[in-house]
Amino acid sequence: MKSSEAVIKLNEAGFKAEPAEVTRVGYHVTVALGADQIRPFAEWLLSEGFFIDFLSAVDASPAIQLIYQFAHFDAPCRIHAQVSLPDSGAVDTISDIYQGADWHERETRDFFGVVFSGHHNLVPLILCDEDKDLKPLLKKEGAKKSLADIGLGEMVA
Amino acid sequence: MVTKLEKIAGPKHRFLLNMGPQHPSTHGVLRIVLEMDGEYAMAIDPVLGYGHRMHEKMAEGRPYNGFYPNTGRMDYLGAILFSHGYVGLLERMSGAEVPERAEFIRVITAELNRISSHLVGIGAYVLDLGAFTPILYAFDDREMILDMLEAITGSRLTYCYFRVGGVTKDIDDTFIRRARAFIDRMRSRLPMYKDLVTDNLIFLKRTKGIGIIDRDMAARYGITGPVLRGSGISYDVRKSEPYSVYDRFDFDIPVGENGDSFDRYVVRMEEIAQSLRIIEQALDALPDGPVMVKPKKKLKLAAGGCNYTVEAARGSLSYYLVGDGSDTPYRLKIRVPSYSNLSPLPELCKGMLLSDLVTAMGSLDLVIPEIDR
Amino acid sequence: MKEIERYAQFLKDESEADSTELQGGAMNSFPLTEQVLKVCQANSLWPLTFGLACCAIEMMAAGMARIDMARYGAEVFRPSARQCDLLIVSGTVTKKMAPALMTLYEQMPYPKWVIAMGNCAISGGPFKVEDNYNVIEGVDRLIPVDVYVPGCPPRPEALIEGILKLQEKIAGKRHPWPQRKMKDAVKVHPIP
Amino acid sequence: MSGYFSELITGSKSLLVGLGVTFKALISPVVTVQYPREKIDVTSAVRGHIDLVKDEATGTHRCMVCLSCMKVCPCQCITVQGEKREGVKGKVLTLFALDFTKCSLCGLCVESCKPKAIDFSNEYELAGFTRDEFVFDLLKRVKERA
Repeated sequence: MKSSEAVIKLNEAGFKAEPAEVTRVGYHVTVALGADQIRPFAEWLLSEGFFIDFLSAVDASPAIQLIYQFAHFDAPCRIHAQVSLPDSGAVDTISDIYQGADWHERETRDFFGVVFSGHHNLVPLILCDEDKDLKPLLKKEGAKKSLADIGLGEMVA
Repeated sequence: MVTKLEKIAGPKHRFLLNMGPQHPSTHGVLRIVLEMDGEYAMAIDPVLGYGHRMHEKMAEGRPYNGFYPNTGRMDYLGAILFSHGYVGLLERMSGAEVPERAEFIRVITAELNRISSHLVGIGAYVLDLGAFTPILYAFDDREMILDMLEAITGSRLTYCYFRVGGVTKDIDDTFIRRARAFIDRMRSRLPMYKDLVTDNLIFLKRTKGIGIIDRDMAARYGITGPVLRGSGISYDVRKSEPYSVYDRFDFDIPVGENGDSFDRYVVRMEEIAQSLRIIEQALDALPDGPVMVKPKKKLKLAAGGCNYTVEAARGSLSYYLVGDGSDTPYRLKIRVPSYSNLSPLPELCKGMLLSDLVTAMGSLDLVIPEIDR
Repeated sequence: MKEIERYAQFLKDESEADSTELQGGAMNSFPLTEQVLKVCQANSLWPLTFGLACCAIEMMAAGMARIDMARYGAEVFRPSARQCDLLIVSGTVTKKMAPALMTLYEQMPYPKWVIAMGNCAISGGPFKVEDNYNVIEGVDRLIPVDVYVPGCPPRPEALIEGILKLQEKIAGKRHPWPQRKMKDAVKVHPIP
Repeated sequence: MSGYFSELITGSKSLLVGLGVTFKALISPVVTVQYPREKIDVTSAVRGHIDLVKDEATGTHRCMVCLSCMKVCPCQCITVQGEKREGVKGKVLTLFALDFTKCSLCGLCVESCKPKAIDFSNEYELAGFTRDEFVFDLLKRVKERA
């Protein structure tokens, strides 16, 4: 699927997608998602034949940003989605749609303490048991910056 | 799935088997907890983190150029390919110019590194299956690459050779002569590997039809690299999103037919031949000029996220960096290929014989400290 | 972390208390036999197949055709700790790995020796940073180490050098028989 | 049944071909380097630990205590100290210590050094009985080399 086509189709499916400047940011489409849209978004991607590249998070104020990236085997189309973590500290899992997300979600829980509700086995993956509440990649007080300062602000839905 | 034993004796024969973290065929420090039914693995639970070296945390605490040594220590078999991704990311974000000669040298060294990585992968894989001899030949060929790379980079394994704006040292005539000699030698050695391993009936019987990955499974788990291409999908970042000067070279993407362990092995062998083609073309077209444009004193990147994807020896490698205008990264996420390639193991190997599990896992060509980062 | 420290202390006490007795057994009262035994031990070290990270590849390279470790009797890489007397810690030891490493050390029968290969095993190496939360800063905090081989990673020759040092420690001489008769002059092996 | 025998034949053939490869290796030149009697001809580019360069003209080191190597080192393994002395321009080096057990041999210090006072040594075969043996006093080493 061409990236221009993907933008149109994503907008038709009800997601806020925009084309991105690939030579500057390295992905073709940006999507600003609401926390409740993650599962339909993942289902749509799977039906269109996208594969999961990675899933991670960035700690910022006011809320942790979750980063999802998907790409396609047949055409250069890399979709980059950003979700703001709700106040509840939990988002829906996509590990039953994309099984590869299972480990990524467990890793994100290890490093950031993000809870993925509905995940079948959210136990520490990388860290040892005694460090399961360490959350090493959370920023220390004072080091945390706002979304505008790190340039991710304009993408929030 | 119900095994023969379970049909006869009921499910009472299940027991837990611990494989690793010290096990010769887990290629490092992977631990797998298996629920066995006799000799069949019914539930597989990989336990990661035995080689977690905090690369992402370390990136946040040091300047951009202080992360160079770390890039080589994630996938130590394909260190140059990992460095290539990182400097590519920084160049994309800072807009730094790279001399053409440096780009060619990067491609040459990266492809040499890819060959050396595949040689270790193949040798260790066949060693897992019980054949000791091929790894001796594979390492013998690999030593030639390491001699070449050591002469220009100074180290054998964890190169720290690429910099923003070029490479640290120019290649000389000795390197070009050795590289050409190596291409000839390797081309004459490839039929030998075919005789010794690929045509061997025991090897065929052990690997054919074991661990089949199809397109749907590959998409759900995000499998990339030779493991994906073994399933017949010609996805290669060097072709689909060409970086550096890869779009100037003529090379094929070898693909397999059935997606089993044997196809993955064959794809790796053919990739060695394709890499030799790229190196030959790059050596022929090597332009003159400087190899380094000295950047400004300190690298500072503007705020904003940026992604850079390259084809590492084991699949697509993405660096995702969020800058905050200072000289240290705010967040660096590294998407490593082996991580996604290992994750289908529980589904892939369910109900397999333990010896077949070793076959299937070895064909994924894992580097564990890369997975754990 | 406390548990790991207690375990490490236990291993240290054990090896200190019984090292002389356990290494030679009753043979210690016969000096000549003891010396013969030690030369035999030094010439047939059996390392454990145990790779942790980058250095493991150089350890493999040391066992391959170019730098053949078999020339020093150390080629029999055993997959089980119970058949080994040399533990080459080749790579970074993490907090999760530490208990497994100590168990492996305990599983090895006496006499046993440890080589810390590479900077990570010696002191944590490049990972000994301020915000380190997962890497053990030196394997000698966990188990007693006999020989240190620095480098990042060390060349295979350095590992051979470490094994020669270990032979020196075991048998009292740098080149125990039969390598003692080696010529002093060093030939240079050219690369084509 | 015929499949069984044809497999037996192809299998034996593949084994014999493999043995042929082994036989060829038997009569090809030896690749083993008899270390330490023989050493590989490592190039001057090989990276051992860093060392202070001895300037042929002055017979001493060229360090001018700018501390750039110490600042750029990602592993914090270099300690440089200097002091002001009467009648000498700039600072005088009093301590140049390298904790080699923390080094990752990245070469950033050598690149950052303006007067080219440090370079890699060719000592690639170190081994010792304690870890303190690898904390080098490079200033002492350069004086001893004189």
